[in-house]
Amino acid sequence: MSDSPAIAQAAEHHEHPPYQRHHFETVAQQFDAANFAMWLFLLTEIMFFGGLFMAYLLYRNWYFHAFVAGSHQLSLLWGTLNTTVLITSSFTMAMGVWCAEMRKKGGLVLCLVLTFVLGLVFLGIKTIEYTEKIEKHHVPGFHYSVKSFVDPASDKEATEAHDKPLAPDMAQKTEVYFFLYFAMTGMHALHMIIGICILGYMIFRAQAGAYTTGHVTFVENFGLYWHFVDIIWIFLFPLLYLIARFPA
Amino acid sequence: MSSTVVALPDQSTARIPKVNYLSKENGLLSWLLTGDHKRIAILYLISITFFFFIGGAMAGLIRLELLTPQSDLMATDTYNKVFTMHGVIMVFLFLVPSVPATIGNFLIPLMVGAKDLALPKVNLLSWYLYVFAGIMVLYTMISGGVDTGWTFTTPLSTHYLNTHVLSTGIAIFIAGFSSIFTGLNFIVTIHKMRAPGMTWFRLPLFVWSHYAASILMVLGTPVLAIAIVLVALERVFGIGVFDPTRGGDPLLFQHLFWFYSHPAVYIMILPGMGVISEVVSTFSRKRVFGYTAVAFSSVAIAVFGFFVWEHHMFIMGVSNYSTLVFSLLTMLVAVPSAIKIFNWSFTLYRGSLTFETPMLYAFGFMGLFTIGGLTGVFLGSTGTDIHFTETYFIVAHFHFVMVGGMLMAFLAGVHFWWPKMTGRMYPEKISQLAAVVTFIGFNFTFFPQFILGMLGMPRRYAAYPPEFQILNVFSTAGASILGVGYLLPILYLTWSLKYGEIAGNNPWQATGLEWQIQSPPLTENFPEIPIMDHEAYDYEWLERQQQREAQSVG
Amino acid sequence: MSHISPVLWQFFVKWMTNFALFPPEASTIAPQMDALIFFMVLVSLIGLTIVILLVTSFSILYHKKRHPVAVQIEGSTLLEATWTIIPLGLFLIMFVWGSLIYFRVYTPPANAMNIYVVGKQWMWKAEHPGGQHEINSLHIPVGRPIQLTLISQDVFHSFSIPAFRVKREAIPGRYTSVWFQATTPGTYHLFCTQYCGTNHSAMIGDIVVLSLADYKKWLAQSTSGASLAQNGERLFASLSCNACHNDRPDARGPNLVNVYGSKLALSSGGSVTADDAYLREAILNPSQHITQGYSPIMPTYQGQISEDGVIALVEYIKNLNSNYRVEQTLNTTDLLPEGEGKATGAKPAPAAKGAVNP
Amino acid sequence: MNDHPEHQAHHEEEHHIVSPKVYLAIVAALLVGTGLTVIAAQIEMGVLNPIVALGIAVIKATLVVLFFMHVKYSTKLTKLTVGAGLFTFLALIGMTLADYISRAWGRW
Repeated sequence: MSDSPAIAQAAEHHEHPPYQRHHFETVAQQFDAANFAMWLFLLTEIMFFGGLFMAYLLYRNWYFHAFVAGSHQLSLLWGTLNTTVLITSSFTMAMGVWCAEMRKKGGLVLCLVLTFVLGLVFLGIKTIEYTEKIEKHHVPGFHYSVKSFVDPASDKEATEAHDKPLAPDMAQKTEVYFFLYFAMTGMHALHMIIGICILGYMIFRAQAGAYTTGHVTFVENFGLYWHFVDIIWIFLFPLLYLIARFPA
Repeated sequence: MSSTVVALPDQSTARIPKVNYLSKENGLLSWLLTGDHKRIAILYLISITFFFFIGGAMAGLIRLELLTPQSDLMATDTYNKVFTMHGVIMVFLFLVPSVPATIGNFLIPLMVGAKDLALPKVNLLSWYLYVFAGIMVLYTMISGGVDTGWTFTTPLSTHYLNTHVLSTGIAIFIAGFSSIFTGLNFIVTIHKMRAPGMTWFRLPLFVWSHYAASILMVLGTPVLAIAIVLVALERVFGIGVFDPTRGGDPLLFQHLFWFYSHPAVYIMILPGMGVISEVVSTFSRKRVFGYTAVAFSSVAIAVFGFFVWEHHMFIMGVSNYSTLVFSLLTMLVAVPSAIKIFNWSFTLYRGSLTFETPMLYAFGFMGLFTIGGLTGVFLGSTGTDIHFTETYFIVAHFHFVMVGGMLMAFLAGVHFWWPKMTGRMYPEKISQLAAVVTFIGFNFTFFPQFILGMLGMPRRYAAYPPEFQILNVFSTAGASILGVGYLLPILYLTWSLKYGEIAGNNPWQATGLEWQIQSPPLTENFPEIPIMDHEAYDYEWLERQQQREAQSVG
Repeated sequence: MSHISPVLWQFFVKWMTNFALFPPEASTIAPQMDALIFFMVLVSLIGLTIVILLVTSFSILYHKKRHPVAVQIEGSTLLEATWTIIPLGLFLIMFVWGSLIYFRVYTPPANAMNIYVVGKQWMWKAEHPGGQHEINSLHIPVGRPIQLTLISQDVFHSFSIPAFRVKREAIPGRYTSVWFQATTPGTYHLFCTQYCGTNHSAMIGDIVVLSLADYKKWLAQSTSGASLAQNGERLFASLSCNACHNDRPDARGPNLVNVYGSKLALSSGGSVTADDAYLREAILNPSQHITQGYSPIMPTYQGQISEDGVIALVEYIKNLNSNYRVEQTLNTTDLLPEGEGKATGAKPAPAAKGAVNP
Repeated sequence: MNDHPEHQAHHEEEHHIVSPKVYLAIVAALLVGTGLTVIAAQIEMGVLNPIVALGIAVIKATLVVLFFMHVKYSTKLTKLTVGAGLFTFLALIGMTLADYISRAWGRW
């Protein structure tokens, strides 16, 4: 390499920025590898949710009326609001990545905080929705009640007053709908919670200036994760909330 | 002319290099917190061997119970637990990680000319996940076991058993993520970490087959994970996503489960095929016949492997018409395996063969895998599947593929790369004996099971009609021979750690990049990143290289 | 022989007398299946022999002692094509041949005699149309096509008769079917081949193939007094099915006379043939199978009738070709207190409480 | 030794930075899409309802993938990865449905 070890060492230091891991030849290689790894992980996630989507597709076709009735129990307002919140948080996250690339520390921190807050708002709204379901005994496995479906008149808060009562056997199938609702949104919320925890950590690191020195891999990869969670919701929203929202 | 290819350094002067990945740091912590793919491979090797012998002990118990027609050694529910633990341990804790996580982990960076896997921390994490899964399985075993069978058929697993389904489910879920992370790491490494000049078609076939297996791991395993999560939810909360009385469809579970678990058998066998390619080429002194065909057949298996899962469900009441599609695709996926077998056979053609232990295991693989593969066709063709499925025929079939194929390949690989991993040779004579004993024991154990299957003996039976006894006695007798065959390597390999001959850099005079560096390698693998200027398996290049070295020393 | 231990000798004799290498062929499909199996074995043996021959001959010819320097060969497209196309062709033959057999096994002929089989942990219960019940055995006549309609009451089971080369899973929640025609009288093994819990290996039984005369004798001896359809009729009345399903002009449910096998137009659009599976579904999940012109008022009987009960009802409806008996039983329900069978309006009739077994 | 700046330059060049304007346009499109899908759900269109809903969702997801996740500016490998995910997902759905759809065949 060099004539004297001292020079070689100095050169070594000059050559590699502190964030470059020893087994990578270049920073670009390291970035590419991390980025590609993240994409592969998202591939895994697609297939993970894929199983749930498969179950949804099957049972929606089998028990369409139950799915309609179940869907009408969800609040269109909260759902739309949550979609908006999540899309906006995706935007702030994208802006955060941009700030990191532009090495704007203040902007990055702001964007991350905004994303963090929007994520919490999303979970807050989800909590409100879940609470309502618990109160109405619409949680499968926990004293599930089909009362709102066989006798819609008893359900004062029902969002769609025009629903016809379901036949008792079909009403039981709403449990399948609500199971899928809780499984899918729950799995999604779990991803949100993990994301928010990482965001909290990132906000501290960003304040210390960790991501605004040219090493954007972590922010960029987290962005990919956050957008992926957003995409899942983009599909969950019409599939779960928007089944036949018109008068029958 | 000597009848061996082995070229060892002069034993009186040879020393294991002072600085290597094993000696770099000492202490337990330096192992438990290592990021070095070679050390993680060793950690995996130890833990996998441990679980192999637990699973093997279970197999021994099964064979002992089946010695007599009655369930006299154990009660039926104990027997059910034993075969379930055998299946779970062998599939998820041995076969899936066996070659990839040990030999693959050790070799992929060396073969592509990288200093480490792309994500060393993730690699370590995947080992910890594996260990955690292993502990969960041990916990299950100690606290009373589980008797679902490794397939977790619903609604049996969800509503009708009160054994430890949940802890096993968690174990499989975690082990799945361990496998996902290993596969992910391999794909990234193979794509992004190749040395200069290492084009795709200069990669050893070992790397190709690991690449194909990794694709299956990354894309298939999450579907198993979600299926397990749904089973757990159904079991805990009683919701009915797979329960027909509540509107669920139990076949949906089968679809989701086999969507992973069929590709899983390719996850298990593909890395083994990679080992065989390396071994056959090295001991024939010849480039693998039809390199591109072998490489692409791995990828073809990976791609087609995703489209055949329903052949596990042909008699379960799936639509008759869909079986046509799946059966046809099953036939297609059999072809790449045939291509591989013939290419390996023709690699021998006009070679210069020697028969060291890895080569014997490789021959064992070729024979047994051929039988295993061909009997797979019996099960892939819908008509004969009706008669053979769920009988001992299928047990024999997948043991021929998994044990006869994969385990033989694993042992071939362990022997082949043992000098690279440890710097010392294993004792040749006794290991050849072990290979032969394994082969004989294996055939004795599993060949009678084909006949049992033809006679209709169902799998997972603790008791059976008396006319099946004689074949079962054969099988059990064979299993005891097989057991010896598996115990021998662990004894002499441990012995060789201290007393084995010093191997030198390249005892087999093989061409792979891993053989051009010291054994055991440095922590950073290559002092300088190599530049690949020749094709894979270029023995003429190796010869020139050796001549050049001899001259420069002279 | 005196120096062989008598115990060992005893075992030896026992094994040899019980030794089998090939299962009996006792159904019409068995020889057809075996022909394919022999073809496959032949192909496999040839394939294996080729591989073994190649490996051993190359091992001898090109041993390092004999052939010290390897000749580097890249490969051969011609050879690759050969061992791609020939196996592919053979596998495709097996695919087509196998599929033909598969469809034959799972497509019962129209004239088949139907026997219902219920699998439960851990026994097989066969229900003959004449009302004969059997546990863990099945008596059938020789030379007649027999269709089995299988269902499980709990977990997956699999009804396997190796001597007939047929096997079908009994799954919960849905009828599956398989058929066969026995050719040789005798007793054959019946196994449950799908792992179903603790006593899986005890879920075995005998298939007894009888000559026609013996079968008739057996039928007469084993009758339980009422045929399956008669049991169904009793159930039909006690569940007040006839309150709605009758031929009166104001009937709230469709008339079920001769409904079996007919093509029904559904209120959800589309049409369906009323077969066993449909009838079962319509009893347990009625709202998804409403006949056109009727409102979804029928209560579900999920969890209230056992699988045996459903089978009896299905068999009853199957054999229902006149309204006379319905009217007869209806007259008795008319005597029930007001509201029991005559509820009006959209309110569903209250379901019968508790499971009713025939 | 001085290959680092070179790589850095190469890296910058390859790593396209999307301008905030594009992000704004995308987020606007996404919000409009959300509005549209809510409205569309309230109009009775028969079989078209789920198709429209999924169509809008697919468009929205594509926008996120292409721009927020930078796939439009990424290497072929990334595009291939996304494609592989989609392909396997469709294999799971499609091949499973092959069973469910054809179950009733031959029974009418």
